[in-house]
Amino acid sequence: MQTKTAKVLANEVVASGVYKLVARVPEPFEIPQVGQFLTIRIGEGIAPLLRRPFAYSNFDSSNGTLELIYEKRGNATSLLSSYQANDSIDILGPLGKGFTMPANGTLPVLLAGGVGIGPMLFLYQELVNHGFKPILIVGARSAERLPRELFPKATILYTDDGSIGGKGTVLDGLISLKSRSLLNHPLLYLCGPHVMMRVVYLWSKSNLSKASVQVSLEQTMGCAVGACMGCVVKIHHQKGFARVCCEGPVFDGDLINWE
Amino acid sequence: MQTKTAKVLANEVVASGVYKLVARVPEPFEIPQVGQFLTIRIGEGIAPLLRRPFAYSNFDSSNGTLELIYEKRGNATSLLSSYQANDSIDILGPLGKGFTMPANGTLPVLLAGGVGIGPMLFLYQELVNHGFKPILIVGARSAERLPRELFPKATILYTDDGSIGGKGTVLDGLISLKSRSLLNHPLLYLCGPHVMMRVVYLWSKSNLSKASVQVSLEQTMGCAVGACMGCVVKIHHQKGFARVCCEGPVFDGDLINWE
Amino acid sequence: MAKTFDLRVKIGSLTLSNPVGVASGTFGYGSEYEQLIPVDQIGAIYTKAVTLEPRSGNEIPRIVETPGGLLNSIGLANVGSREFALSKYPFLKGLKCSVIVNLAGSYEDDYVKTLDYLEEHAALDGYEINVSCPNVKCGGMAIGTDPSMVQKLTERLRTRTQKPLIVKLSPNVTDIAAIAMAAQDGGADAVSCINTVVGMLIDTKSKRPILPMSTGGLSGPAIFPIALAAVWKVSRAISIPVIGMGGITEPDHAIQFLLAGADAIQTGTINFVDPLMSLKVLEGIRAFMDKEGLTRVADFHQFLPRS
Amino acid sequence: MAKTFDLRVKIGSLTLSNPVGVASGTFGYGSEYEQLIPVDQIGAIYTKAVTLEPRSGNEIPRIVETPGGLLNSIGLANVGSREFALSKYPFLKGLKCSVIVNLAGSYEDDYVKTLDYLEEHAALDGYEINVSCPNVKCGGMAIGTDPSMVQKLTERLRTRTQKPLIVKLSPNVTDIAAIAMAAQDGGADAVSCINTVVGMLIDTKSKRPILPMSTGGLSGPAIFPIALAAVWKVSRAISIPVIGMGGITEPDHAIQFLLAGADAIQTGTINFVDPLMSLKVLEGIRAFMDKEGLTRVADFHQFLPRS
Ligand SMILES: Cc1cc2nc3c(=O)[nH]c(=O)nc-3n(C[C@H](O)[C@H](O)[C@H](O)COP(=O)(O)OP(=O)(O)OC[C@H]3O[C@@H](n4cnc5c(N)ncnc54)[C@H](O)[C@@H]3O)c2cc1C
Ligand SMILES: Cc1cc2nc3c(=O)[nH]c(=O)nc-3n(C[C@H](O)[C@H](O)[C@H](O)COP(=O)(O)OP(=O)(O)OC[C@H]3O[C@@H](n4cnc5c(N)ncnc54)[C@H](O)[C@@H]3O)c2cc1C
Ligand SMILES: Cc1cc2nc3c(=O)[nH]c(=O)nc-3n(C[C@H](O)[C@H](O)[C@H](O)COP(=O)(O)O)c2cc1C
Ligand SMILES: Cc1cc2nc3c(=O)[nH]c(=O)nc-3n(C[C@H](O)[C@H](O)[C@H](O)COP(=O)(O)O)c2cc1C
Ligand code: FES
Ligand code: FES
Repeated sequence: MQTKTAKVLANEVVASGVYKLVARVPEPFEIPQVGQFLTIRIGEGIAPLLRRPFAYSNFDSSNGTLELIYEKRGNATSLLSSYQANDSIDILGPLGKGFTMPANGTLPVLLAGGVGIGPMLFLYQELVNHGFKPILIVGARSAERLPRELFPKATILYTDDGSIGGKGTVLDGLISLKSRSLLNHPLLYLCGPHVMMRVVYLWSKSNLSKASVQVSLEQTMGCAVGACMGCVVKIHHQKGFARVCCEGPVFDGDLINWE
Repeated sequence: MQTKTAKVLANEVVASGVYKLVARVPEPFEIPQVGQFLTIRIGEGIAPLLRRPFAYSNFDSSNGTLELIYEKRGNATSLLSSYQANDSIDILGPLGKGFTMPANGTLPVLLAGGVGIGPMLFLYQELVNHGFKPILIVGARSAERLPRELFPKATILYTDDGSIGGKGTVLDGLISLKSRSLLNHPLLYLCGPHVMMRVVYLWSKSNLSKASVQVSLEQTMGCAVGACMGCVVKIHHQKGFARVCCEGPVFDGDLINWE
Repeated sequence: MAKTFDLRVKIGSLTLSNPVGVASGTFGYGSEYEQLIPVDQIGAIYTKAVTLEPRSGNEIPRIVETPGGLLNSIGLANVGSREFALSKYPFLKGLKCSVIVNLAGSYEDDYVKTLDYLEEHAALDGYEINVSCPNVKCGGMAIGTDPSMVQKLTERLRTRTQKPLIVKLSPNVTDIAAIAMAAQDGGADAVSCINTVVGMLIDTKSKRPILPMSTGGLSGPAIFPIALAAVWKVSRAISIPVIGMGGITEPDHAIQFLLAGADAIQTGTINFVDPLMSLKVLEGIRAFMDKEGLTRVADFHQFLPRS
Repeated sequence: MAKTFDLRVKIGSLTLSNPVGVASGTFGYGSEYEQLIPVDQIGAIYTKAVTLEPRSGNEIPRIVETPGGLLNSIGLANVGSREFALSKYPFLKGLKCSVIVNLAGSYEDDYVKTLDYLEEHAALDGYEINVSCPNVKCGGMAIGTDPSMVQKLTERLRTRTQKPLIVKLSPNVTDIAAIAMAAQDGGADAVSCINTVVGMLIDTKSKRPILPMSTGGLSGPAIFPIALAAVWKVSRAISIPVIGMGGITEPDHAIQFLLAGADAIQTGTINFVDPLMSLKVLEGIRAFMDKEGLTRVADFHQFLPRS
C-alpha cells in the first residue's frame, strides 16, 4: 500500500449513472491483485471528509494505468464524476485481500450486481489469462444501468425489468446454468449488493454440492488500513467480526454470518 | 434586494491575484446604486458556509450585467476564481447604502486602496455621467497588483514599492494634490483597507478645511440584511455600533469611531 | 390528488400553523427579511433576544467562520424592551404567522421585568426564554446550566403569563435532559434546543483569540449531529413539546429532528446562506409526509416513540 | 542557517521527542500505518483502547460521515490486554517513538486490573486513561463526567505506576475544567482533551438511528472550535501539561492548540484522510517557530499565558 498522486486520463459515463475512471499512477507503483481496492480523497474540503473505497476494474502493470467503474451515489461520487482528464487524484492502495484463484479444472462462475461489475471484469480477464473459461452473469435494475460495451461477449445479462437479457436477478441466471447442469464443484465469485450476495450464497449452499463461494463485501470505511475497527462484518468465529478493509474485502462466504 | 441566479459571462485575471467577474442577472432585476454590494454563495458545500460580500464595480441596467473586481484571499475567493463562463452564481443584492452624490461644483476625489478599486470605478463613471470631473487616486503594494487596463486615463497611481506611479500611499497622492491647491471643500470618497481609510480621514480632517469624507467599510457579514448584528463598526453615537451591511457600507467618515 | 396534511403544532395555548420556525438571532425582527421570503408562511418567528435595557453587544469581530460552522459573539446586542415595543412590535403584530419573543437577561429579575413590560406593551404569541447564550458574562448560560435555577426562573415567569413559555436549552451541559425536566417541572410549555455550542478560534498571526471574549457560540452544519442527539435525549425525558434546531441546512435534517422526537424545528444559520430555506424545509417536510403517508406532525413520532 | 529547536515535551517522567502524537483509535497499534508514514518520527503513538478482556465492539454500521465530521460507534473493539501483550506489544516496544497505551474499562476495577496486567506484561511509556468514550453502556463517559470518580480512579492508578498517567477528558460536561482539576488532584501527569462529542444521525429512509446504539462520538473538523475552547479553559484551570486534540486538519489548527495552552497535540480523524498529516503538522509547527523566533514548545504560551 502507498499514497500516490495519480493523473486522470479519462472519466466517462459508461451507462446511466455509471462512470469509468482511468488514471495513471507514477512509478514506482505497486501492482494490485484482483479484488483489491484503493481509496480516493475526493475534493480537498471537509465534506466529503473520508476517502472513498473503489475496487480496481483493471490495471495495466506495463504503465501503471488503473481503471475503476463507479456509480454516482452521493456527495463524493458526484464530485468524482466532475473530475476531468489531467486532474490529479490522491489515491491510497492497493488495499485488502483479493480473490483466490481457482484450482485447475474448476469452473469459475462470476456473479456481479450493479457496480459490483468492476472487480468482476478484472477477475474475468485474469481468469482468462490463466486459461480458465469463466462464466460471467451480470444483473442490474434495467438495461441502461449496464455498461455493456465493457462486457465480454458471452456475458449473461439479467435485469429486474427484463429490459435486456433475462428478467430477474443473477440468481435466476445461476439457476438456469444449473438446469444446464454445468455446475460441478463450482467456484462462485460474488460482488454486488449485500442482499444479492446473501441470497446467492444461501441458495448455492443448499442447491449446489460442494460449491465454494468467494464474496467481495462493502462496508463504510474510516482508515481502510485495519486501524479503526470501523468497517467490520459479522463472522462465524469467536472474535465476532472481521475488518472488511484488511481481512477482506474478499471473504470465503462460509465465514460470513449472513443472519 | 432579491436573490437571483445569475449567469457568469466572464471571470478573468485582471492583475496579479485580482479578478473581474461579469455576470448577467435575469429580469426583473433591481438596479444597484453606486457603493452598494451583493453577496454570493460560493460553492454549494458547507465550507465556505457564509455568502461573501462584494461591491458592484459596474452595472449595465440595459441588460442586467453586473461586474465586480475581487482579490483571491482565502477559501471562498479561491473557489470563486474557478468559476467559468456559463456557470451559475447565486447572488443576493443590491444591499446596503451607497455613496451620496456631491453637490454641484464640488470636486470629488476618489481614493482606492487594493480591491477598494471596484466601487471606485463604478463611482467614477457615475460622477462623469453626472458632469463631474473626479480625480481618482489608486494605491497598491506594487504595479502588478493594479488592474490598470480598467482605469480611466487620468488615474493617479501610487505603489508601496514605487514600481509604478508615485512611491507611497494614496495619502501621498492626496497631499500632492493639496500642494497643487486643487482642494477647496473637497468631497473625498475612500474605499480600501481600514488603516488606509483611517489615516486619510484623520489627515484630511486636520489638513483640509471643510473636507467631507465618505468611507466604504468592510466587516465580516452573517446575514448581510441587518438581522444578525454581526457586521458592526464603532460609531460616535450613543448606540455605540452601526451595522455595515444596512446602515453602510458607505458612512460619513465623521460618524465612525476611528480609535 | 393532493392530500391534506395537518401541519399544525400546539405549544401550550398556541397553535403554530406549521412546524417550521426561524431561530432567534438569525432573522432579526422579521422585517429585515420581508423582501426575501413570504414571512407569513413561516410557522413561527423567534425574535432576536430582547433585554430590558438596550445592549450594544460585544466588541468586534463578532462573527467568524469555522470548518462547517459559524462562531458568533454578538453578545445579545438588541434595542431593548422599550424600543422593541415602539419600533419592532407594530410590524410583528401585523404578521399572520406566530411570533415568539426571545427573552434574555443577566439575572432572574431581568427576565421577570422584561416579561412584565412586554406583556403590557408588546404582547405577542409567546416567549422563548434564553438561558443559554454563551456570549455574555453573566446570566444566559450561567442560569441554563443549573437545573434548579432554570426551574425557579420558569416558575416565576409562569405565574406572570398565560402565553406559551419555551425554555431554550444549552448543549454545554453534562445532562441536558435534567435541564429539560427542570423546565418542565417549572411549568414550561415546551423546550427548544439547542442554543450554540461553546467554541473558539485563535488567529495564529496576531496570536490572539479571534473573538473579543475569547470564546463564542458555534452554530451551523458542524453542530447538527450534536443537536440531534440533544433533541433525542430531551424528547425521551419530558412530555412537553420539543423544538429542535442546530445545523439544519436541508429538509432531511429537519425530518431527522422530527423523527427524533421534535414537534417543531427552527432554521438558524442557514437563513443567512439561503433566506428561503425555512420554506424549502417546510416543503420538504410536506413531501416526506406525502410519500410516507403521514398526516399529522405527531405521526413522525411513531417510528421512534418518545417514551 | 537552520536554527535548532527544542521540540521536546515532558509529561511526568517521560520526554516526548516532539509535541505531535496520533490519537487513540485512529492509528490502531501503529503497525497498520507502518508502510504509509515513518512512524518513529511521530512524537507519540496513543494506541487503540485496551481493555482487560477482548471486546468485539458494537454492531454495524460503526462509522458515518456528518457535515464536516465523522460519527463513530466502535465500542472499544480491541484485542484485550493478553492478546495486546502477545501480538501488539513486541512491535510497539521496538519503536523509537513514545508509545502511550489508551486504557479503558467498565468499572474502576477494570482499569486497575488492566494497568496492573500491562505493567507486568507489556510495559510501554505511559497510559492515557480513557474515561470519556461515549460509545459504551457503562464506564467510559459515565466516569469521566463525574469529578469525584475521576479523582478516585486517578488516585488508585497513581499508586500502581510510576509511568505517566494522562487522563483523557470528555467534552460532554458542563465544566470540563472541574474534571481536569480532579485529574490533577488525583495525581495525573497530564490531561488530554478532547474525546469525541456525543452526536447522532437518523436515516430518514429507514426512520431509525444510523448507529446501533443511537448516538455515537463526533470527531473531525466540525469539532475543532469546541476542542480549542476546551483546551483553552482547561489550560487556565490546571498546571500540569495539556494535550490538545479534536478536528486538527492542518498545521494551523495544531498551532492554535499550542497557543491556547496545550503542550502537545494529537491528530485523529485526519489520519484516515491523510496518513502523513501528523508529520506535516510537525513540519508546520517547526516552520511557525522558525518564523516567529520561538525555540521551545513552552514559548507558545507566552502570548496567552496559562495563568
Ligand atoms: C471495498 C469497497 C470497494 C468498493 N468498490 C466500488 C466500486 O468499484 N465502484 C463503486 O461505485 N463503488 C464501490 N464501493 C462503494 C463506494 O465506496 C461508495 O459508493 C462511495 O463511498 C459512496 O460515496 P458517496 O459520498 O458518493 O455516497 P454517500 O452518500 O456518502 O453514501 C452512499 C453509500 O455509500 C457508502 N459509503 C459512504 N461512505 C463510505 C465510506 N467512507 N466507505 C465505504 N462506503 C461508504 C454507504 O453505504 C452509503 O450508504 C466500494 C466500497 C468498498 C467498501
Ligand atoms: C461591503 C463589502 C464589500 C466588499 N467588496 C469587495 C470587493 O469588491 N472586492 C473584493 O475583493 N473584496 C470585497 N470585500 C471583501 C470580501 O468579501 C472578502 O475578501 C471575502 O469575503 C474573503 O473570503 P475568503 O473566504 O476568500 O477569505 P477568508 O480566508 O475567509 O477571509 C479573508 C478575509 O476576508 C474577510 N471575510 C471573510 N469572511 C467574510 C464574510 N462572511 N463577510 C465579509 N468579509 C469576510 C475577513 O476580513 C477575512 O479576514 C467586501 C467586503 C464587504 C464587507
Ligand atoms: C448570529 C447569531 C445570533 C444568535 N442570537 C441568539 C439570540 O439572541 N437568542 C437565542 O436564543 N439564540 C441565538 N442564537 C442561536 C440560534 O437561535 C440557534 O439556537 C443556533 O444558532 C443553532 O441553530 P443553527 O445551527 O441552525 O444556527 C444566535 C445564533 C447566531 C448564529
Ligand atoms: C474511529 C475512532 C475511534 C476512536 N477510539 C478511541 C479510543 O479507543 N480511545 C480514546 O480515548 N479515544 C478514541 N477516539 C477519540 C480520538 O482519540 C480523539 O479524541 C477524537 O477523535 C478527536 O480528535 P479528532 O477530531 O482529531 O479525530 C476515537 C476516535 C475515532 C474517530
Ligand atoms: S476501515 Fe478502519 S479498520 Fe477497516
Ligand atoms: S451582516 Fe447581519 S447585521 Fe450586518
